[in-house]
Amino acid sequence: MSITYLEAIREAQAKLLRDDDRVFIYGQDVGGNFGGAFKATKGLAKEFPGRVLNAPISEDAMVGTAIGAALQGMRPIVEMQFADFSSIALNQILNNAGTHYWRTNIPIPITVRLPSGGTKGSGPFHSQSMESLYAHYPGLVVMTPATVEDAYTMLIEAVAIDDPVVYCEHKYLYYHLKADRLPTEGLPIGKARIAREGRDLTIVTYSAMLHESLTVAEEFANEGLEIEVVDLRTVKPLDTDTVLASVARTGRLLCVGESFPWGGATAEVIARVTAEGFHLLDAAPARINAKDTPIPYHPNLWSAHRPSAKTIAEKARNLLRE
Amino acid sequence: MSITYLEAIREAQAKLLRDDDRVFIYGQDVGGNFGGAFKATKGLAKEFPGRVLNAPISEDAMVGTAIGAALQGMRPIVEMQFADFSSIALNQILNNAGTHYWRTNIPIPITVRLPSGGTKGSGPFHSQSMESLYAHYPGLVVMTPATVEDAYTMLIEAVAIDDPVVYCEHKYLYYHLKADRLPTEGLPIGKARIAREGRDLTIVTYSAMLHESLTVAEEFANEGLEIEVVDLRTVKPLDTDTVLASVARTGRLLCVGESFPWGGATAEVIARVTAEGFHLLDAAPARINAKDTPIPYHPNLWSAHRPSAKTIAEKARNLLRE
Amino acid sequence: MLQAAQRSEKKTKGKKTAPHERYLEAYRWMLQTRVFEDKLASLYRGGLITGGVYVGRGQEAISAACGMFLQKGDIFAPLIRDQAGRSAFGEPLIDVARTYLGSRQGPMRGRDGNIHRGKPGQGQLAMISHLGAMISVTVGVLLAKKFKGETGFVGLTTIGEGGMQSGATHEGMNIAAVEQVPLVLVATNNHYAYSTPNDREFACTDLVDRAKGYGFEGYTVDGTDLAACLDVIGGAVKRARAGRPPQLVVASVLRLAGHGEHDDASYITDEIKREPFAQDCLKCAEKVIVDLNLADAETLKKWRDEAAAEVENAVATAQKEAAPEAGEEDWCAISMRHLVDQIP
Amino acid sequence: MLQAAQRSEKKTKGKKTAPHERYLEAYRWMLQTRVFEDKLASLYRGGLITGGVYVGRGQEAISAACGMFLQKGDIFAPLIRDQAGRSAFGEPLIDVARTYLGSRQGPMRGRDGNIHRGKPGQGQLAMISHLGAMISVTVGVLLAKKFKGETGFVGLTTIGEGGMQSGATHEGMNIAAVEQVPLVLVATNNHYAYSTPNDREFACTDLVDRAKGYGFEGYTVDGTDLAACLDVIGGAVKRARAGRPPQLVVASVLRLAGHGEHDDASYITDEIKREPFAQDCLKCAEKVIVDLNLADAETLKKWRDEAAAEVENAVATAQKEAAPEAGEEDWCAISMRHLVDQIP
Ligand SMILES: Cc1ncc(C[n+]2csc(CCOP(=O)(O)OP(=O)(O)O)c2C)c(N)n1
Ligand SMILES: Cc1ncc(C[n+]2csc(CCOP(=O)(O)OP(=O)(O)O)c2C)c(N)n1
Ligand SMILES: [Mg+2]
Ligand SMILES: [Mg+2]
Repeated sequence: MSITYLEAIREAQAKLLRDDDRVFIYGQDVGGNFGGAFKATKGLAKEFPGRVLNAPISEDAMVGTAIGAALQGMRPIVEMQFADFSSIALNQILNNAGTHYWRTNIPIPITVRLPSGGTKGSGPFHSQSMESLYAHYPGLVVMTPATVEDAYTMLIEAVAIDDPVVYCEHKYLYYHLKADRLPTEGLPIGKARIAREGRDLTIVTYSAMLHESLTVAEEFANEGLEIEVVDLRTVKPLDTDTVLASVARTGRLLCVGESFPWGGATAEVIARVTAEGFHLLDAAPARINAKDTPIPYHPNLWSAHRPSAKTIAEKARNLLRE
Repeated sequence: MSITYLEAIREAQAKLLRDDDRVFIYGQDVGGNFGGAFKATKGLAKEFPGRVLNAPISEDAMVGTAIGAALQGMRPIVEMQFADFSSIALNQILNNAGTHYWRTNIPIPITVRLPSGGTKGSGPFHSQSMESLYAHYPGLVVMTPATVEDAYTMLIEAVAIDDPVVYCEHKYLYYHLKADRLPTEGLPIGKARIAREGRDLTIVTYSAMLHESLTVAEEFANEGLEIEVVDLRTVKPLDTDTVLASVARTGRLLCVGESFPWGGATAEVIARVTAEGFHLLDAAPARINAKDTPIPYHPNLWSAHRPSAKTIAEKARNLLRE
Repeated sequence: MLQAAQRSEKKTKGKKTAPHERYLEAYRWMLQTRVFEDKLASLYRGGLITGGVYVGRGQEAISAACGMFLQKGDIFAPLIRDQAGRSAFGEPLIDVARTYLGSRQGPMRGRDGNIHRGKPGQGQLAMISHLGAMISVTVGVLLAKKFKGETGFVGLTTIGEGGMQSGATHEGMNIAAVEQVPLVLVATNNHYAYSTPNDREFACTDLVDRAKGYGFEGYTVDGTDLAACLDVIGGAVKRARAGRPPQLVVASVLRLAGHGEHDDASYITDEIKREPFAQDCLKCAEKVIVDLNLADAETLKKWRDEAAAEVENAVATAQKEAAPEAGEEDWCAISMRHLVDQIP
Repeated sequence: MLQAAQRSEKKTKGKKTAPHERYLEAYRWMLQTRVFEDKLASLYRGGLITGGVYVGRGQEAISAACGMFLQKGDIFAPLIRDQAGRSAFGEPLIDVARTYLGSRQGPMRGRDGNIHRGKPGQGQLAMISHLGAMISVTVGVLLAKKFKGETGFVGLTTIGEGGMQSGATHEGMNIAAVEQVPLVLVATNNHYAYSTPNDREFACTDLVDRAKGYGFEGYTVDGTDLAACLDVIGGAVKRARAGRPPQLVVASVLRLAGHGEHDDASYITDEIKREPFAQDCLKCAEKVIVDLNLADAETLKKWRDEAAAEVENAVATAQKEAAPEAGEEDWCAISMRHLVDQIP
């Protein structure tokens, strides 16, 4: 048997609906026989009548509705059709869900699924990685699963968490990533994972960039250079300890993210490592992100806009030379 | 004569309306005899009939309308009543204004004024500093003036810039900051300013935190410790060169910002300085931001939530000890 | 006799008189609110309240009516000018005093202030400032109740004519109708959004004309007339409870105060102050009570004194209470402690 | 005879027949669009187009009519299913082919694709995906023209029944009415938003009922009937141009394709396919032309051949053109070079 990242997301939701009658799914086109723009809810409306509901094109109200339902004890999962459209719901996510516990002592257990990241030909409005907007504000847990196993267990955990979770699933991984089976358990939420051990350089990354980074690590291994790759799994909370421990072993840090370059997860990792582990560093920490322009449509441009094994390798090589 | 930060903003707008008939102001309550929630447009509707227009409570459409008018050759200034409400307009700002030049080769010269930052008793929804959300995305210039002079010249420049500008004006500075006269010229946009020279530590900051930082610098000067204070003025573009040059002089870096701690301007400065000036640093770079919770209403909590001269001094002292 | 509501879209026959007891009860909430808010305003002027004070002067009738028909299990999501409704719904005055005065013991514990308060566990949602945002949240609560098989409940939420123009209001109203939840939306046109008059807010003849476009049932009411408010809002709540489509009630009044107590409202024109909707609903109700002899002068005075005493008591209590202290504060934006991000 | 539009809110007398020349011109835009979009779909199936292909099959009549009445100086802000209107407005086929095929010479230079194109300098705005966002932008352009003292212009923008539910649409419509700009909003109810049928989108009887609540004038039209489309949209454009309030036209059709060409649309029910609004507007127009003998068979064939040739030509040209290359790209999101942030 083989299961994709996308199927894992579907299976997690099936399990959640099966095991917990507080769970329902709300989003555009998730219901009927259709099962969502990416089929992440395929078959679920039929299997769980009345619990997988099509929403109007009203992202603000979709999240508002979920917040209300959560207040009433439900565990809603909101599917954005593309992460990019969550800009319309951002106010409800940041200012309503994100502040509610602080204000009232009552947490809001909603999970907002954001089909994120680039695929070729998707252009400026269907390719965005928005984790850094959500992580910047207080009150949210922001997940960025990079593997089939994490896609599955972390989504289950997301719904179990009493606080609002922004779950960034990567569209490129939907079909490209396969596993043999679904795990029964994952690492605890908030723990980063050493995806590959190494001693010469630490790459800290998450989501689709994990795989580009692992490719680079394999390539370098042929030359006897061992890159340690840390998969953050959640960018908030961010597991500074695991990152620091890795940098302590390697002395070198490269952060890789697919989102825009100003601020965001890679800058945050560097700020933490340099604050707490300055003496551990043998060279200047580096980062690589997408370019500071909207995400281009054409594959030629798109593949140059985001980091790739090639550009990561280049940076890594420079870093190892220092 | 003495002129406040707020008056400078009003005067800049008066000058803009006077000198350039492409300029108009659009925002809630900016018109009539009222002149805006903070009086930043006081008297302008009367002086410039038909050019200072009250908008409905429709932030998305306010910015959309400004974009359209800009396309038609106008130079709109949009006033958000509070920065916090720009969350409703974020989609138009990031995805429409911010991408337009890249997509079509036609820039969108709008200026969105965000009354930003905390004052006591304003609470979670009337105190936010949102520069980091806007700077993260491509396509925008993000200004954060910290002085009366900059408030004035930078707003005039903002409107002259062909690209969309998010102009973050700090509400605490509105009345607290006074200057003798308005300048005729300012530093070029994109240049940071050495607000105070020093040799022992560089504080990089912007907006209201400049003044807390300067207070600390004065205090330390009594002890013979000279802090150099860099006022970024714009967080995007961010003047890495000036910051690096300062760190080259002092060997120590502390970044101070009022917004939330994850990601954002302070992390960005650290990532840049460590990437390009790692060897310049004699100690781990540090940062201080607001706490990672919504901004509290009560003055006791509010003043502990944001950085203050006291907490900045503490951090600075630790850093100087290293 | 008590004047009945005018209904714009549907003409219904029904009782034209609210029961006197209900009228008097509502009046007492109005009175208490007026006394309380006058006190808050005076504390503000005395520098004893930080931030802002936002009162519902002139809107007490409509607001009281909003609270009067809600029962245990119902949901109330009030906004800025809803003190009377909040009280009628069950919010103790001490909660308000504590929130305004920043007492650590208030429902918001000094973390949020003034009108930004609620007890969601008891059905009173805590508004965020962004106007319109609470409508879909109310819909969500009602939807969840439906999921759980509860019946006979309603949710009532309020908005100003200004807030009606926000995208969130539109999306929330539409979803309410799509999901056919028992929602009552009471929109009070007090003719200003802060300083902005109606003609810069919307261009339809009457906001109640929005109802049909969502599949709501729409009614208008003279917000200066308590009996009409009770009649129309009571009717809307009843219909929502009975499973009719979502209800929109548009009330007409004038805001008889500044936007907040910092605002002298000098932009409010003399002309509009002479409009019938500019009457003070509290005085109108008092006149009805006196004219119809529903309560004697002594009783009225007793009520006023009682209200004053309650208000003084609440304020005095809250004023004695400790303010929150930063050092004792639990600086955690999420409830699950092991997931708190430890930012160095 | 050509069937006239049904108007819901206002009954007006007027010419019931569009002039034949106009009808035939519109038909030719429809035809060219159909041929072109069939070609795009087949290129997509052949793997020659990256991303998606979104066609207006079944909506060509309404879309063509949108383009037909606009003049130089007018503004058109089309959405996904508006090829016919774009062409009628003046967009050359080569722009479309270049955008779909990612040619560097296209108006979007490979930076954006498919329907995300425009030439704002020539009055055709470039949509962003977020539905409803272009309405207020169109309002802004019109407002600026008003500021500058221009007269006699209009702006026309389109939306689906799904997009009507977005907050941006609401805010944009309201602002149009407040500012009294000459806007025509054509909302096409093609009975699905992607896979979602009307009953999960809105709950009013007819979306035209929204008009009154904004102070728009509202009309409905049978989108399968080209003459009706020309009549109603022509009328709306005329009224807007003459200074009447903003106009809402709600057209009824069925989307006769997938949401995009990747979508087999198997969720579209057989029942709905039998509805009168499910007819193919192109076939209906052809039948009218044949029945009324507006053009002979030979002419029709000639038109079809001409359309095919134009389409082949545009596609062949674009296919020969160079793709954008990353190395030659100007990676700048802002126009003022000295303000570009140099991120290390
Ligand atoms: C989305 C949003 N924009 C701006 C504001 C700032 N604001 C607070 S109250 C107010 C006026 C509200 O007017 P209305 O809805 O008519 O209510 P009223 O104050 O008249 O009761 C404004 C603009 C806000 N709260 N939310
Ligand atoms: C705000 C927003 N949310 C979601 C989407 C994704 N999306 C693209 S087209 C579409 C369906 C649009 O339906 P409708 O408005 O009826 O237009 P139609 O496709 O039927 O012509 C959706 C949901 C979007 N473009 N914008
Ligand atoms: Mg009002
Ligand atoms: Mg549709």
